Amino acid sequence: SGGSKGTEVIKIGVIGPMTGDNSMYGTSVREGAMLAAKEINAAGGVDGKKVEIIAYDSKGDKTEAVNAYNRLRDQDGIVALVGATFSGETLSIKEIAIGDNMPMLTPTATHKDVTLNASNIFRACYTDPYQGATAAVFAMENLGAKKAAVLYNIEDPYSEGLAIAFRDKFSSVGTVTNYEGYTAKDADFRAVLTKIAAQDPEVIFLPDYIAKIGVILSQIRELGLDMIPISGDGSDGIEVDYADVAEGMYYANHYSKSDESKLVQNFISNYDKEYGVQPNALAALGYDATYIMLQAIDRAGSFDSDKIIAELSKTDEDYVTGHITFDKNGEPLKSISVIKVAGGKQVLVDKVSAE
Amino acid sequence: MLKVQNIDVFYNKIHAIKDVSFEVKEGEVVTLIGANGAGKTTILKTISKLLEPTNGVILFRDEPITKITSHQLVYLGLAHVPEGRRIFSKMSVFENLQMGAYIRNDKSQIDADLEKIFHYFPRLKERINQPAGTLSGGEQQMLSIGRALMSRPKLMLMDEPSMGLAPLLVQEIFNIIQTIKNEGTTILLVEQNANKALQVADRAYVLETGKVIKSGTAKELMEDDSIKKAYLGG
Amino acid sequence: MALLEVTDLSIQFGGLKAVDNFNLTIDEHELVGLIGPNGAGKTTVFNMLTGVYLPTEGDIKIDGESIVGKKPYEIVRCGAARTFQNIRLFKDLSVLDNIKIAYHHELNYSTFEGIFRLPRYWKDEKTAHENCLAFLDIFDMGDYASIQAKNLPYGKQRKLEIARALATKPKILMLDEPAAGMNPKETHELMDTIQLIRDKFDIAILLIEHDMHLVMGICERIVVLDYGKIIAKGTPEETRNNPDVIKVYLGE
Amino acid sequence: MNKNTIKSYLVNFLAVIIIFALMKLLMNIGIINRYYQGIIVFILINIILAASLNLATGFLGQLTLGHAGFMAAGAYVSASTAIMIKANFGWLPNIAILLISLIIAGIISAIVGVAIGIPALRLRGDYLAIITLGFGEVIRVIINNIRFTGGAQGLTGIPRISTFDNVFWITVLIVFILYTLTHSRQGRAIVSIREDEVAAEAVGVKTTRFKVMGFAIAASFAGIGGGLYAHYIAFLDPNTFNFMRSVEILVIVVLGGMGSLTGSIIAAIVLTILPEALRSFADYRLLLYSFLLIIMMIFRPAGLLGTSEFSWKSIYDRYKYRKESIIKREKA
Amino acid sequence: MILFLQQMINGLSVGSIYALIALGYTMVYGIIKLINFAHGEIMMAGAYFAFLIAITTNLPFPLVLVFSMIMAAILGMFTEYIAYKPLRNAPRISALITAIGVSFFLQNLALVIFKANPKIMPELIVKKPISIGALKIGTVTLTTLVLSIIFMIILDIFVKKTKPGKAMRAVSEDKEAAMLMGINVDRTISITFAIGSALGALGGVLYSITYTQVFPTMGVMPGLKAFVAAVLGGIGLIPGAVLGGFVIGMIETVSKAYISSQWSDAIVFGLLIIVLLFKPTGILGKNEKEKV
Ligand SMILES: Nc1ncnc2c1ncn2[C@@H]1O[C@H](COP(=O)(O)OP(=O)(O)OP(=O)(O)O)[C@@H](O)[C@H]1O
Ligand SMILES: Nc1ncnc2c1ncn2[C@@H]1O[C@H](COP(=O)(O)OP(=O)(O)OP(=O)(O)O)[C@@H](O)[C@H]1O
Ligand SMILES: [Mg+2]
Ligand SMILES: [Mg+2]
Repeated sequence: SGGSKGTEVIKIGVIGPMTGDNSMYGTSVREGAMLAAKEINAAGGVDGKKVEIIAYDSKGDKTEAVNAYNRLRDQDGIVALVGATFSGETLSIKEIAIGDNMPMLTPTATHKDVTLNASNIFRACYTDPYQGATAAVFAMENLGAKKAAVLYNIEDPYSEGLAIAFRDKFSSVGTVTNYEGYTAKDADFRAVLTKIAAQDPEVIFLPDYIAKIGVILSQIRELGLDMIPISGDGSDGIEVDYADVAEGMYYANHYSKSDESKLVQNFISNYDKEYGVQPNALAALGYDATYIMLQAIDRAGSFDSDKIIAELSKTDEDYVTGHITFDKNGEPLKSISVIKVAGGKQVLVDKVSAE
Repeated sequence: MLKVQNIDVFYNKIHAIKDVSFEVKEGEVVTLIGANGAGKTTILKTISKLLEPTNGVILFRDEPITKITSHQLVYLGLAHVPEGRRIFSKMSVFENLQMGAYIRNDKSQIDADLEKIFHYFPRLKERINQPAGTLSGGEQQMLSIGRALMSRPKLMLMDEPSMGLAPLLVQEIFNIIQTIKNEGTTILLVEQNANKALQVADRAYVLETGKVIKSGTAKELMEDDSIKKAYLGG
Repeated sequence: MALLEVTDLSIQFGGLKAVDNFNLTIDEHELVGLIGPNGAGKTTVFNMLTGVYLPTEGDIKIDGESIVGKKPYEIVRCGAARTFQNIRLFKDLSVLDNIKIAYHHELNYSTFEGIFRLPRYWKDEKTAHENCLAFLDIFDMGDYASIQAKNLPYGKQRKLEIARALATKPKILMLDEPAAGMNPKETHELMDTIQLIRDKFDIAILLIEHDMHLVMGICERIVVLDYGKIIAKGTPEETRNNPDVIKVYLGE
Repeated sequence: MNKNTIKSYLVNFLAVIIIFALMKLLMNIGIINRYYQGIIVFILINIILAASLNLATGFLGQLTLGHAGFMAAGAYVSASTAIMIKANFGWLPNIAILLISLIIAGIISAIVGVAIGIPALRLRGDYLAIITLGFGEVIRVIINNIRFTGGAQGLTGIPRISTFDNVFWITVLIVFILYTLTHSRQGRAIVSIREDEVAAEAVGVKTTRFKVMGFAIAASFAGIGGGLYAHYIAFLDPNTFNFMRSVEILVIVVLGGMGSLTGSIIAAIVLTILPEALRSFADYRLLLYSFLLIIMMIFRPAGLLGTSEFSWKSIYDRYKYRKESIIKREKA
Repeated sequence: MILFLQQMINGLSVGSIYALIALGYTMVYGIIKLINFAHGEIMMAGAYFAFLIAITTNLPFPLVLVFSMIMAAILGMFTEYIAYKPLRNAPRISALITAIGVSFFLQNLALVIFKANPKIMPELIVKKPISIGALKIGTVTLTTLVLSIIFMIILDIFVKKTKPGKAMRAVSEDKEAAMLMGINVDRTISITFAIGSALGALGGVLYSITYTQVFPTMGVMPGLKAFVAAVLGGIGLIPGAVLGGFVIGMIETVSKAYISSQWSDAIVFGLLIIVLLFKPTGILGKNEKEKV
């Protein structure tokens, strides 16, 4: 696909929310991808060709994502797509992309159905069910918890996906005392927390993004409750703004900044140099996904979709977010880093692997 | 007191007032006569700056009012009894009258004036706490006149004050006009009831499709045959 | 049987008994005036007769059928139409459409037929169009058919409102101060119109008006209301000379 | 009038066919690529949504802030119906599956519309707006919480059977129905309610009935619009139908002109293209969009077309008039 | 029982913020019949003003509050002047659309300036819970509660008894007639926006202290809820706004605590619908049939 065959640049599309209230997610992915492209170009490009990242905003809106995808394909002639950022957008593009046989690697869409029945679609992150179940295992085995509460965002597929998996896994051994939902714009959790506290769970699972978890944590502290908060990769970076309330919590992540591997430390320092901030997990995933994709194109030695897809499925290497191989569905097989917030810093507690 | 000089007024493209000039001297009652749609209301609204003339000047107390806004005119002594009553329907009768005295601060005088208005219109006193919107049409008309009087105006513009009033009250309204005239208030009166209007007026202007076609003292016009035929039902 | 029969009609607003024990019968083709001081309760009577207010007590019958509790549009179908003291036209619509809306009972095509423009639509619309235009002509308003109602001069608006009420094919027409805001000449023309309507459409008319010239000139009977109660009934002559009516209403 | 009207119907019908043929041609030779085609499909869906809302808000005069709720109801019903049909009667042609699903979606949405409408339409103005707003929010929470919708996870596996061709013709049909409806005796009754409800009742218009009818038809078409959307994007989640979506549709209606179907069409085109056209402004895109919205409202407070409809006849008349006046002037 | 009472205090805390914001809504709606969709964004702006001044200076809390209220009042008057005033004589719904436009604009402006990441609001009030028996009530809650009631009383008296207040009511009914009374309509509307916006800012600051964050879309949900509160209580009525705020806060809390946290929004809106159907003018509104 694409009209750029034989040209001197390799165009890679990126889609995500870059304006609007979710803009931080899309921009992180974009910045990660741009950094990867820059590094590769500095090293001579792919097959001597320069890489160009074309990133389009979707506002997180499905209609816009479809328009953006169509535009990338028809107007810009991309070779492959690194995206989209959110599961909803990715799923809206999915059917069209299957029809186009577009090589597609989403860095961050964790919805279980993203890669289902789609030979051209891969992802760089682990799925919601996998992550949620892992968190439950960690709570039971590492923390020895018997009772757990779940508080999740019913409007967010990511949050709900994690919550369901956690609940199902945890209840196989322990008790889930509360399984409570809230809506995306909710800000007050005192009522529901008070209710949860009455059941006395040892841990509370909070699958959401930093901003919301920060609020929930501060209300947990305000009410003086003593449950251990556990969370997913949405909490990555929570120790920056919410150090005091997040102290002692655990969360699953794609990598740990305290990981001493050269790959990770290089990425962190390059990113910091480029953008003046520390990268979050989304940036890391955008960075990795871009590398994976470009390496596959390099190996394919052509822009032919089938060849690129074939090479993608052969991926087997170390990246910032871990060692990545894909299963037959295009799911990554990688381990999860569990991080504890201690002294306002990320501390790598354990690497929990796929079962 | 009031000089209107060559004004033109448009509603978008409709030329409603065409080169109209007239004058109201201090202490006079002047009436504008004209059929429906002749432009009487438009003229009154232009004088109180609810509409803007495209041409011409209006002098109120020898000052051009070009740069003056509606609400400032009230402070200068202008009051307007608008067409269609325009009372504040959710406010009580009492509050409506208070709004009439919005520009005043002399509490005791205000109270005295209130009494005077209740004397003119006893019905208003009976309904003093009722929301004005539930008053009958005629009651609302009384309220509208009373409200305008509460500002103690020097010049009062009255747009069909007798509309919808019972015969007894129509008489009463004209008596009141006479009274306030005697108290020194200047009045520009628009009335369908031209007979009655000419009886209290000193002078009159006749309007037809936005133009002044005739003017003169009330007496002259009352005897004018064409006026009789067209407006006095005679 | 009388066309309109009102018995012991009363309504209370909070502490105020706006209409108190009102009784009235009107026969076909009659022209009756309802007068009284401002706030006497005349418009309120209209509002009860047309279903806008629900009376606290009493009964209203049109052609022997009680209409109390019916919706305004049901009452229209029973044959009572009205105009409003403050003109209420469909301002943004054309004069013709104002009439057509009131005339809709004569059109029978279904929504489906209308949407897909089936033959009955064309037939009905054609007759409606012609009839409504003819109707406007009766009022000398044919030339205004396509003008927006709000752009009509005041007097014409009043006329249109009357025409609109008539388009519902009423048996009794109630006019609330039709001459308000008209000059003597226009009022005179209105008198002719009212009489013309009565004869041409052969209906009864109940009229509220403060213009005594008009009321005395055309009404056959007059009912006088004060503080919600009937204080006099009779011919114009009797009413004019009734001392109570002179005292509270007419003056002099 | 009969002949002229029929003639103008024919002219319009011809124009629609020409537009369609032209678009197909441009698509075939690649000038309209699939990117533009995708945008056109969204424009058409927005036209359906806006035109139907215009019936409720512009013609009937009932401010509605929950149109996305009806769209959602239709989208989910249509999607699940199609999934079911595909599973059990997979041999049916796509167009049949689409039509059956859309009809069921339309009916269910109409029922929802009636259920909301009967009680809510007793309220006036802003109160109705709030109730419909509340309804829109409630329906989203419901979708999030019930099973067959897939909750926040969304509904996947929806047959992707909305094509440009069928979306185009369904839009034409719906706009046609709305136009003829609003220009019939029922339509006049609906408009009279907007103009003055008390007076409408006083001339015998069954206000409740026509309010509910207008509302139900609007809801039904919104449901069909939702269905087309579902079958185009093949994925549904409740967030798609949030309050902002309702607002977007309302903005199209008001910007186009309340009570003008052609206005809605033009505004749908403008407002669907605008965000795409503003792509190059990157981070300032939304800022600019809202700014332009304010500016457009300030300069055209009654909307682009006001309450009038675009018609060939009026253009022709104007042309004729100009010609005549030129002739007159020359004669003089 | 203790648990229940504690939940009631939670409800009060939520409700009193809604009440404060709803006051601003009701003021503006009451006067120009505009659902000021941008009110939530004014509230957000107020929170940012407070945030900025708090991190750059050491002003005490009351001064931070006053500063933010003044700035928001200016912003409110400015938006009125730019976006609503030109539409005074336009159809009401057009003004509604500009209000939505202003709301988008302010949100996106904040996004461009401050980015989507929430900023952490400094703890301007020491958040020490005060214990009453076994119950705990936060200092912020107490402040909000007291302020909302004080402002309700002040505003109610202001609108009912003072001259400018009466002028507002006159303007709300008939602008032209109000001019003929000598009322400066433009200024009156400006003042209304100023007061409404200042109250919005007050709500915004307290909201952001309670929930520790300031972010561009923070105004959306409380704005919507506060609006619902204003309608529920009887829009245009000052005590109604406060009552509505508390009622919504309580319902939300009770449904989260005892019925279902995920259904709480549906319950709030569902209840609103039911109340309006039985009492179309809200809890405190009077049912007045239009006189014809
Ligand atoms: N808002 C408006 N828009 C357009 N035209 C208007 C408007 N108001 C009045 N007109 C037109 O301007 C002309 C003068 O109207 P105006 O109301 O001043 O007449 P009038 O003499 O007061 O009549 P009336 O006796 O009916 O009150 C009329 O032709 C009327 O149709
Ligand atoms: N909805 C209502 N609520 C309270 N009082 C009302 C209501 N409607 C009418 N009234 C009162 O009932 C009385 C009768 O009003 P109505 O409008 O019937 O008078 P009317 O005879 O038509 O007077 P006019 O000739 O001035 O129009 C008035 O005193 C009025 O204040
Ligand atoms: Mg006039
Ligand atoms: Mg009356």
